[in-house]
Amino acid sequence: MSGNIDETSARIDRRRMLQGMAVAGAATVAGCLGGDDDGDDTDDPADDEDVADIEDALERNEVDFDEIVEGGRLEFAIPRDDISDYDAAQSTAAEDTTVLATVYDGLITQNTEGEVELWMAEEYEVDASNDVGPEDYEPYMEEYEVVEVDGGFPAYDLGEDNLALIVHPEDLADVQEGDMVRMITREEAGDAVEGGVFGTRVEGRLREGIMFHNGTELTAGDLVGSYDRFVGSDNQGQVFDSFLHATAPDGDDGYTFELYSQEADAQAFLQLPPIEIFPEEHHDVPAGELDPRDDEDMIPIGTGPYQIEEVEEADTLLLTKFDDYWVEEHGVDSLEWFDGPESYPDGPVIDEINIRFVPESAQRAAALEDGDIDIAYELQSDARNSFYDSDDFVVSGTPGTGFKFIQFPMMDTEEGGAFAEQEIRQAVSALVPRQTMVDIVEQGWGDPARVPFPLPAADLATTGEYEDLFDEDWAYPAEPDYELAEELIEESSLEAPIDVIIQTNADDEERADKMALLVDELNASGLFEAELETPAALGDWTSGELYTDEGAQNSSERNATATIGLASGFDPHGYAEAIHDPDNYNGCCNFFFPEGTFDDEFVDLLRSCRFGEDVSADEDLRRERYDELWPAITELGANTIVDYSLTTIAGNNEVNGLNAHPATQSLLSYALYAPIDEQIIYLDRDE
Amino acid sequence: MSTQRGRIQITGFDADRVEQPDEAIWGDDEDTAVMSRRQRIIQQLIRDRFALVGVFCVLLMIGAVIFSRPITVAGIVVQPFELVPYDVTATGVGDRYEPPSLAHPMGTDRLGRDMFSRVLAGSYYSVTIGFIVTGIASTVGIIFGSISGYFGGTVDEIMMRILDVVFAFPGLILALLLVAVFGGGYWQLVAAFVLPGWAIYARLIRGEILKVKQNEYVLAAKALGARDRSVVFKHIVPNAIAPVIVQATLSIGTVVIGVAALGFLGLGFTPGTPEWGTILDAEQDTLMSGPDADWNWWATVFPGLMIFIFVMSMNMIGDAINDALDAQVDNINHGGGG
Amino acid sequence: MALLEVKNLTVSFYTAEGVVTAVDDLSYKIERGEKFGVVGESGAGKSVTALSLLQLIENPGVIESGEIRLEGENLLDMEEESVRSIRGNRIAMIFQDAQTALNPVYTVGEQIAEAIRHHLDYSNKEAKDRAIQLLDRVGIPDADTRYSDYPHEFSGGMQQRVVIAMALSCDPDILIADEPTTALDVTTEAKILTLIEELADEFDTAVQLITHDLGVVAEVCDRVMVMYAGQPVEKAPVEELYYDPKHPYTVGLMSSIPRVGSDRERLQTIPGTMPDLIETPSGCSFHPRCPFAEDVCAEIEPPLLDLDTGAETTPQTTRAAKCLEYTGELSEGLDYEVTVRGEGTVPSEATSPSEPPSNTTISSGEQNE
Amino acid sequence: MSLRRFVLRRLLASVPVLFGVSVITFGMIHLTPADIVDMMVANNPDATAADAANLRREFGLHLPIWEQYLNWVAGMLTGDMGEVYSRGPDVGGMMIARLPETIALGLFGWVFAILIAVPGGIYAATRKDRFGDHASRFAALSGISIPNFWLGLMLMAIFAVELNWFPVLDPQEPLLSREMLWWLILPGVTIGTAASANLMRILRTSMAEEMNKDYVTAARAKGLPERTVIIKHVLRNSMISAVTVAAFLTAGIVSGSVVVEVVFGWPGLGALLIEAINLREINLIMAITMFVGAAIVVANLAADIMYAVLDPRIRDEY
Repeated sequence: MSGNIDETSARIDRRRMLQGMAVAGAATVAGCLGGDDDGDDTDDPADDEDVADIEDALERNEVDFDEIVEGGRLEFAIPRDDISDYDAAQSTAAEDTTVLATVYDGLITQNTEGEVELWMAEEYEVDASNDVGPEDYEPYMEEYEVVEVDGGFPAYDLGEDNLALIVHPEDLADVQEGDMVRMITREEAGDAVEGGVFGTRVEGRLREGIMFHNGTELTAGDLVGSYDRFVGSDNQGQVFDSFLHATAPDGDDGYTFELYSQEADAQAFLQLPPIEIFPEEHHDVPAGELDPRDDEDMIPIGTGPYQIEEVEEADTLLLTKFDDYWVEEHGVDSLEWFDGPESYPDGPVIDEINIRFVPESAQRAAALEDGDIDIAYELQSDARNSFYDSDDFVVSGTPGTGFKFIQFPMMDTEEGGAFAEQEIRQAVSALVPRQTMVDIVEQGWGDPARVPFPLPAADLATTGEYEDLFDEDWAYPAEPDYELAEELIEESSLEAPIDVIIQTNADDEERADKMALLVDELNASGLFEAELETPAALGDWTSGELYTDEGAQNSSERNATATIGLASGFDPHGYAEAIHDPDNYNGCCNFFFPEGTFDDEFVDLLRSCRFGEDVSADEDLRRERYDELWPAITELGANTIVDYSLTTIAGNNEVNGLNAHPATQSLLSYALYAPIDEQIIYLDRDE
Repeated sequence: MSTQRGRIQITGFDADRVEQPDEAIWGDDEDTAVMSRRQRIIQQLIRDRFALVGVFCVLLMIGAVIFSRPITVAGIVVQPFELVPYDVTATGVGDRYEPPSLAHPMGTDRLGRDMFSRVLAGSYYSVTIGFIVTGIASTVGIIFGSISGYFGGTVDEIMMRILDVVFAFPGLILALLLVAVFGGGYWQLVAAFVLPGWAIYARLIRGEILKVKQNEYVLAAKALGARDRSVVFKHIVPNAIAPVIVQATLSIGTVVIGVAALGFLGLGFTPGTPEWGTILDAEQDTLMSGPDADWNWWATVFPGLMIFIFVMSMNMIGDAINDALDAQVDNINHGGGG
Repeated sequence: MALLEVKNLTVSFYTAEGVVTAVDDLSYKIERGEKFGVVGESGAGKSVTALSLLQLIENPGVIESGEIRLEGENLLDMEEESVRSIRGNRIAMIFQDAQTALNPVYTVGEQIAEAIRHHLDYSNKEAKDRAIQLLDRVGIPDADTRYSDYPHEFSGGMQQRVVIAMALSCDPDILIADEPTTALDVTTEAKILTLIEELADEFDTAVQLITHDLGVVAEVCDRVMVMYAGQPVEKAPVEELYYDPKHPYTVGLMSSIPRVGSDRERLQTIPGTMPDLIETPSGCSFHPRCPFAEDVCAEIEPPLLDLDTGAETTPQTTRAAKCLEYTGELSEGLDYEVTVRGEGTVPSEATSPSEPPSNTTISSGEQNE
Repeated sequence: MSLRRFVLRRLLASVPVLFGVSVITFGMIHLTPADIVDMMVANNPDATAADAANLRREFGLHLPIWEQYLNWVAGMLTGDMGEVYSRGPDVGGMMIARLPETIALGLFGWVFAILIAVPGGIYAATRKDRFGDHASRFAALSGISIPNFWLGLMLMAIFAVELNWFPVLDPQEPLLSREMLWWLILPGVTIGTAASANLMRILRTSMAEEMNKDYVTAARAKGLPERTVIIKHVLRNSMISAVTVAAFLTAGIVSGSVVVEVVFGWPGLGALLIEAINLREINLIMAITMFVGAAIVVANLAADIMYAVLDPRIRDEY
């Protein structure tokens, strides 16, 4: 079923996608993508003329602001059969956010290259950082009774809107029902902050006169109160993993706010605000109940340019322009950083957006071709090529933040255990036909991984130029390097050919296709005897096997690698810590690396790139740390990244000025109106 | 006149004087009567031209199952032939989406794999699962139905309620749930189709047994006491088996479509498996590939056509067997009812 | 002019096994008000004959040749439309098994009324009234309530009465009764036969009674035709047939009538079964079952001879038989006797012991002269 | 026995059946290695095991399975089908929203099946063993043998994409509008084909059988026009045997709707079931399965009632 697109990227950390570190950094796009340098293997289907030259798609589509036509109804297709959850606090599906991003505005805005500017916040900056650990909070901790232990995890009776933020590590060992546990809950967090114990503090001030769709004004109280909605929601872990406390120093009716994190975190700036800001009337609505399909009065209300007009289960979602949109009220010139032309409008110009639910990519292609929809994304690669080649359509692409990686089971088991040897891991990595995978499976619409982070994350991930790193000897080869692989195998203690199993999830056809190409390549090298296995659909596989303790053992014994995909954000930590840190709980996404797999030096380096007072305060220091980290990561070869996605969006030629944003969640809201890139689309219908 | 009835008597019409009837004159009706079930089926298959084509197609596909790829049992090669021109998983043996040609009679797929080899090898999954499922399901069903029909009473009542539960799931939905629980794969699919599949046989055989039980068998059983269990299995079941044979032949097709449907829903086999439904699932995007694009029809037409041809063949054969075993149906009424 | 005249009717069925000649060169006539019996075992072609009259022979059956004249008009030359206006209207049929002849899903009243509406152009109300009258006439109590009952709510005899009412609904000229009492028990049978007789007289309707039971014929009919393997083998007024049967088959049939007080231990039957009509036996089709058969019987097919004139029969012939005996080709003759209890033996003409044995070697040439 | 009592008794008899269906479905779903919480947190780097445990508690998934089952049954009996975990509280509302789509599709499939099968069956039965009969037998066999998902794909490729006669998207018009009917045609034909072919075969066989019966000859002997004989007498009786398989065909249409809804992107219960299975939405799976089971029980009951309506002999047994 092709509707099963990329389940991993549908369950990503939305915060990362929506916000990003504001750092100026030149990142050039051209030249690093595309499929021009094909291999010289004559049998290689990559030589086929089908592979698209995507250069044009990466260029921005400009519009003449004087020719903008206002009004009209945009037909926009999302690849799902309905909105999963209209309640932004509860929703975890990427497509929901794509739509809701037009309803809710954020504190900051971000362009396609990861640059950040202030949006609803008039002031917003990191103010202080302290190196603190859980023990530092001890004086403020209260004791709570464990009412139940389920699967080794204690549960407490804390009441509504409350949850445990920091638990004393000593009290967690062998915890039993009835035990008393010391902890900081949301109730004690304020005391700790007052006592000066916190990680990072961010200070900010909201722009005045921003109106919600219900006519109330956005104040600091709305910001502070919005956190309550995430308690007990599916997004609880995401919001409260770093967040400690929020205050409104000038009172709830004021505009200033202060946000505190639990430890010094370079990500705090992005991680601390609530994902969406809800008006006061919604603060008491339990997570998940803000859904007009269940109760027609429960309509999501934000400060964004569009409001929800009409909703019908699995059929209709109509958005209409919000009359009192704050940017229009204030004028785009009121944004300090804006230096665009006067003719650039003060808000989006399209009156209505009709969201169409089209789960099958083939149907989206057909509907786009027929003119039933104006804009679609996540098209199948052949269709994308046809639209790209056609004069009647426009396809825009930009380097994305999704990636696929192969993880090696590094346990040194008696049987198998080949991947315990660094050389073997590196040899497989050297043989990954990254370019061919992109050329054949994605038809050119992707980016073979050359370094362990994608272009959109480059700003914070290196002090140098992104593509200069390709020449480093630690970079990944785009084409299989047989010589290197052979050398590595010779250096190892094993004899070629080595039996290996390449595994990936069963419910992603493209991923399986890429791995089929890898298997063929490994076998062709004569160094490996490889087989492809697709044990189960992603969720079943990860929870049933990969994330279990036996999973790592079994995979090591069978020499079985695992390939899954993830979507991260503009922050490099999503490509480093997220897939390496042994502390990452729940195994995502380092299922083969329990405590002790990596030496302390590596782990310290890894963590020092994000956590700590020093990197929180100094971005250049952070970049330098990452410059040290990447060679260590590829050298270690615990994971090897296969490719990075290219986010694309396709529209018909009645849509003018369409450009893609790296994050699919921002595709619609960015296309409609983004002053940071002077981005706007308008409809120019033929009739 | 009626008063005279019975008063007339005729003598001299002595039947014993008539000699034994001459075979040649009496025609071949007797042959038909004693013809075994198997002979009737074979004769019907030959007479029915549809069925003959069906038999031909099924034999071809069984040939493909056996000879398309070498078969090894416990490490020993029992069948060394390899009829497929290309390795079914080898990528890039042709260009991406090459139309049918002499080198690739069914074209190539998105990874440049040879469709002909894949489709040919794909018959293995559908055909063998179809037969295995039907074999197991009918055996289980016959045993269950026999026990239920034989014991009757409370046992029968309980066993029939179990059947009702199975029948309350449409077969595909139960299979869908089972595959979701146990995962895809060959034997999982067999199980997923056996579990809803046996019920129909159980109901059939039970109905037949009840019918037969109403006849002299009941009396015989009662008279003979406990010895009747063997009667059920030795005499009743074989006599009641005709509808089971027909049902089995027809349901092979149903199973094959079901397996392919799960493959199509992405729940049957792992992607890349050359199973027909799985191929269709992977290639269905080729149906709509945007403006001015050619339809790479071979990627979806051939796998679907194979399912269709196989199921159609089995149904035509089943039809013919039905005709052969069911004497009432479609027999010419000699003498037009005189 | 006879009411119904059938001339040289031949009906064949084209089956996968071959051509079955179910009715072979059949001729007879029925006069107005006459009761005509057709007798024979099952498969003799009696019902096919009946269905031919209504042209209801279905694929693969075909009326090959012949004429069926109703008051001089040949039905076989008519348009389907005109034939349909005769069916159920001028020629009606009573079926063998009332239970199957009645459509189980419609009320009996409706099944009678639909023909009335169709042929006589009555309104629903009129048709219903007439149907109730008919039901009443055929002896169904509470006819007006039972009008709306379904066939399964009637007993077998009552069902047959309904069928009779149905047949009489449009006041037909001829009633074809195809084994009307086989499905019934003896007492009911007698009642139904009486009813048919009565009604035939009352409505002045001719009856063609088809049966395998000579007893039934004896009760009802004026004239009889005996059929064997699609051919008429004997025709006679009913009295003559009984007291003086001319064809061995008739003789066989008569000896198989069960009788009270018979000293025979078991019922005499005709040995063997009706031949396969695809490959009818050579010569006389009855010879394999005939106790009197001689070699010549397998070689020469006897003509149906008018016993009064000695010539080939015409539809008008009243007394005829189809046996080589009457062409003088049998050497030993037919040695059976008909006894009427209490009246002594009536010697069969054909088997008169005084007659010298026939010459076994008579040539066919002489025979034909 | 009155019809009402018969219906009541049959409904009561279906209670243990539905109970069995619920036990089997519930038991099976809980055998899956991953539950909804696993699916939700599997790839979220920020979710902790404590988060997962909390979610399980919130959903009541930490209780012993029999307790979960009893809770579920208790909910069902009070009309509460539980919550859709990944969304909001209401399975019932979601089902009710999707139901009309599936019913519309199923009804269209049925109407199509009847429109094709009845004339086709009559045609074949009246031309028994002639060319028309063989052709229609071939057509019916094809209809049974063609996989519905492939048929759907081909119909869509040819008529919606290549020829552009049909839209590929929901026209977003009311369910009873002309646009919707037009849009219903391809999926409706796809879902109705197998039922149509089956029904046609059954009608052909039973009509052929009925036509050999005496009452047909009797009807002809009455001089009724052939059309009346076939339609009034033969067809009416054949419908009785057709009705006995109607429940079976309904089951076929129900399972067909799963595949067809996926092929055509139809927002009905079938597509929802697939999604629910993928996401391990237990309550949703349970509710849809129970609904399907109940639908089949009702279809059987309806068939029995139809049977009685069509056949007076059965009617009297009630």
